Amino acid sequence: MERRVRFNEDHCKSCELCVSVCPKKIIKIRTGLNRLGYHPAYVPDEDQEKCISCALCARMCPDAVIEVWRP
Amino acid sequence: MSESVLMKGNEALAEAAIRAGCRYYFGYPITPQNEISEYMARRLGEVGGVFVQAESEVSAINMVYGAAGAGGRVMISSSSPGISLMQEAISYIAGAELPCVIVNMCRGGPGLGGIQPSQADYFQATKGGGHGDYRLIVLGPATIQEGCDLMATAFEMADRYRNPVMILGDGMIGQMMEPVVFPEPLDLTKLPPKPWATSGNEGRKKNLISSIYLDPEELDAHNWRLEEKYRKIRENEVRYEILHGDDAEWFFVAYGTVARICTAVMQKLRRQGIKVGLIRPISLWPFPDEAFEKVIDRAKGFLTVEMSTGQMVEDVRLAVDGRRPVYFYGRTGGAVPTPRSVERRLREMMDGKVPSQTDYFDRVGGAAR
Amino acid sequence: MSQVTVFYGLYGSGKSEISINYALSLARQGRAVTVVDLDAVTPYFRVRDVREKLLEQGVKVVAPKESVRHADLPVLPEGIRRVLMHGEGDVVVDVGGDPTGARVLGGLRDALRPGARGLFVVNAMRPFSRTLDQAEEAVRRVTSAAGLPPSGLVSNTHLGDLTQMEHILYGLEFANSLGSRLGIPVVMVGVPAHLRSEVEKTAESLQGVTPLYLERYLLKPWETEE
Amino acid sequence: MIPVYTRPKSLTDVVSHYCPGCTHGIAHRLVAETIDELGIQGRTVGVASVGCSVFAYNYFDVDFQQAAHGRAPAVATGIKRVRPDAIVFTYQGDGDLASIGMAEIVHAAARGENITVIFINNAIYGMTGGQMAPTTLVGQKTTTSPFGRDPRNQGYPVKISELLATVKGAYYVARFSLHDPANIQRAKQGIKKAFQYQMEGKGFSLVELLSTCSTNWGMTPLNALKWLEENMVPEYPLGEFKTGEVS
Repeated sequence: MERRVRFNEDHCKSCELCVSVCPKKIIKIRTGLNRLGYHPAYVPDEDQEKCISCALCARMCPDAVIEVWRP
Repeated sequence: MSESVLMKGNEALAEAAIRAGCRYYFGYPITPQNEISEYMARRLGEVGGVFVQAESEVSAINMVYGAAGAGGRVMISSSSPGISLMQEAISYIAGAELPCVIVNMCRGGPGLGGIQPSQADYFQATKGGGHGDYRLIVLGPATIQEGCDLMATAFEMADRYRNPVMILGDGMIGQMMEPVVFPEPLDLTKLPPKPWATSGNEGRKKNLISSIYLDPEELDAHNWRLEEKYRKIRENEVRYEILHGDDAEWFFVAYGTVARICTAVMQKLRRQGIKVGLIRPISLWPFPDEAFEKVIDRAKGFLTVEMSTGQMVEDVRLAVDGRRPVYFYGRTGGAVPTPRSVERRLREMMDGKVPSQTDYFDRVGGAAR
Repeated sequence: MSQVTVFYGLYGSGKSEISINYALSLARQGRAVTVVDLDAVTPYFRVRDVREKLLEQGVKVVAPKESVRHADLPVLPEGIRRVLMHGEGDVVVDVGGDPTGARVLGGLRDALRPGARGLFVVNAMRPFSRTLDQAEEAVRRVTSAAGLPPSGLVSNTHLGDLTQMEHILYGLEFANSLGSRLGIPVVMVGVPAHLRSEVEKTAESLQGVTPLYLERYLLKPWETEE
Repeated sequence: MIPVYTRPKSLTDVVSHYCPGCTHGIAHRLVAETIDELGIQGRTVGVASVGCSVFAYNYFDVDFQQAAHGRAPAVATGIKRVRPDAIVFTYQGDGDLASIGMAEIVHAAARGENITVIFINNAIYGMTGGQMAPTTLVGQKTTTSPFGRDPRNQGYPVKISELLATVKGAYYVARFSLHDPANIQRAKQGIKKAFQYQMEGKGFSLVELLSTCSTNWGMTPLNALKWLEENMVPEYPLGEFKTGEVS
C-alpha cells in the first residue's frame, strides 16, 4: 500500500500541532516512544485512504517530519 | 623625478593597504586617524573596492567579520576609544580564525582621554582586550615607510595564519608627514584561494564561520590548536631592530614614535663617546625576547621609554628575567617624552641615581621635565 | 600697504609652514603682522603649536584659546571676524586643508577685507596633486569651498628632509603650467633653508619667482633640542 | 503517487534542538522552501545570531556565519559587500534584533543594504530562560517582569516593522504570524517576496514572524498558538507595511 501522508517518526517531538489542523482527524499519537523519547504522530494505514492530501499537517509541522503525496 | 611621495602616515597606510590588495574597508570617524577613512572613501572606488562608513565601531568591526568570512581582503582602522568598542568582535574574529588588518592610531586615555599621541593601548593590543585565549599579531612601525612596508606583511600574515593583525601606531605616526616609496600593487589574481570562505556552497559541502564550541572538550581542543598556531607565530614572526648591539652597554628599549626620540638621543650621546644602543621591538606580539639574549652579556641596564605609565616594560622585564636592571620612563596623555628628558633619565640610570628595578614614574613637577 | 593673505590648499601641501615663514619674513621687514590659525580640521602640527615662538619674534597669533587647543572640535579663534576685517597691519591666514578645511573660510568670507588675496599652495609630491589635472581640480574645489578665487600660486613642492633642488625646479615648472591653465601667476616658491645657497648661486633658476626660505617650525618630537 | 509536500532539500537532515512545537522550526522550513523554490541554495549565505536560533547554521545546508549578539546585519553587510551575487539573509530573534542590535538593524535598513532579515518575535527571551524582551507585551509576566510588564517601569513593546517601515532605505517590511496553516502560507509568500526583492537588487527587506515560546510561556504548544493569536496579533498587526521604491 502506498501512503499518502508519511511521517519521519524519528524526528517527531509529539507537539501535536499536526493533529490540531487535520481536517479529517486521522492523525494519531503512538503509545510507544521514538528514539528522542517522544510519542510520535502517525496516520494509521487504514486511514491513509481518508487523507485528502491537503498537506496542512506538513505545513504546520515545526520539524519537517511530514511528507504528503496524492494518487 | 623620484618615486617618493610626501605622505601623512594615515594616508600612507591606506594607500599601502590598497597596494597590498585590500579592497574592503569599514570604519567610523575618530581623531586622529580620520585621514585613513577619508583616503579609503576616495580611493577604494577607483580600484573596484568598497568603503562603508558604519553606524559605530561596533558595527564596523562586525562588517569586517562578515567580509573576512566571505573571503575579502579587509581592513579597519580607529583610535583607542574606537578600538575598545571593537574588542568583542575582535575576539570573535580570532576565535573564528579570520584574516583582517586592524590599525590603531593610539591616542591618550583612559576614557575619552585626548587626541594627542599615546602608546597606552599596548596591553590591550598584545595581551587581549577581548575575552578568551587569543592573540593578535601586533606590529609597531616607527616610520611611515616602515608602516607601508609592514602593511603588505600584515595582510600576508593575516591570510597565512588566519588571524587578525594589528598595526599599532600612535597619533604622531598617523599625523606626521614623511616621504615614502610605495611597493608595486599586488597582483590580486595571485593571492591564494580561500576555500573556507562563505561564498555559496555550489559544488561543495557548506562552510561555517563560527567560534561557538559548547562541548568543553571541543573548545579545549580548539584553544590548544589556536595556541599551537600562536607558538608557530612566536617562532617565526619575531621582528626587531638592534642599534649598536655590538658595543653598547646601556640600551634604550622603545617602539614607534618613541624609538625615534631615543634614536636621536642615542646618536647625540654616542658622539660624546657614551656606549648607548637601542632595542626596537617591531613585532610587539610576538615580543622579541631573543633581542635581549643577543645583548644581555654586555648590557649594564635597559631603559624602557614609552608614552604610557609602563606597559611594554613588563615584557622587557620578562625577557631580561632579573638578570639586569630594567628602568622605565614614561609620559602619558599626549605628552611626548622630550629628547632632553630622555637623555637626563638615561644619565641618572648610568649614575645609579634611579632606584633599580622599580617603576620610576615622572611625578608631578618631576625633575625629568 | 597692509594686506590680508590667505594660504589654502590640500592637506599636507605645507600651508602652515608657509604661513609661519611668510609672517616672519614680513615681521623682519618691520611690518606689523598677525597670523591667523584657521585650521579647524588638523589635530596636530598647527600654527597654534608654535604660538610662543611667533610672539617672541613680534608676530601676533590669533588661534583658538589655550583651553581648547587640544580639543577634538572645530573651534574658531575668538575675535576672528574683527581681525579679518579690521586687523592692524598684515594678516596671514592659515586655512585647513582640502575643501573641508577651506569651508571654514567660506563661512567668514564676508569678513575678509577688500583686496584680500588667496594664494593656493601646491606640492606636486603629494597624492591628489601629482598631475596637472588633479591639481587643477584641487584648486577649483578648495577655492570654491573657501569662497575666495585664487589670485596666485605658491609652489611648495618638496619631500620633507629629502628635498633637493631638482624637486624645487620640477615643482616650479609644474606650478607654472598649472598657473597658465588657471590664468594666475606663481607668486612665491617655498625653498627649504638648506637649499638657500644653492638657489642664490643660480638666481635665474627660479625664473624671477620670489623665493620664501623656509625654516621648519612644526617639528617632530625627535627633531627638537628640548 | 504525486508529491504534494516534501521536505526541503536545503534543510539538513538533523533533528533540531528546538522545543516541541516551537515555531522556529516552521520559520526555518519556510526559509528552506524559499531557497529551494528560487534555486539559490548554492549561492545563499546565512547569518546566525545569538538567541535560541544560535544553531540555525546546523539546520540549513548553505554557507553560514555565526554573528555576535545583535550584529548580524553588520556581518551580513560585510558578506554582501564582498559577495554581491550571494543571497544573504540574517535570522534573528527579538532580543538580538530589537534590543542589543537595534542600531545595526536600523542602519542596515537605512543603507538599503541588499539583504533579507528574518525576524522572530515571540515576546520573550527564550535562550536565557524567559526574561523580558523589548517586544514583551504590557502585562505579560516574564522572569524579569514577574508582576507583568508595567509601562511605568519597563516601558512599552517595540514595534520593529512599523518602525522600519519609516526608514527610506527599507524596500519590503512585513509582519506575519505562524499560528495556523493559512497564516503560515502567507508568511511563506512574504519570505519568498523578500528573497526575490533581494535577487532583483531592490534593497533591504525584513519579514517579522510572530512566534511562540511555549516553554517559557509555560503553555502547551497548542495553547501557545492560541495565546499568540489572541494576544500578540492584536498588539502586532499583521500585514505588509511597506513595499516600495528606494530612491
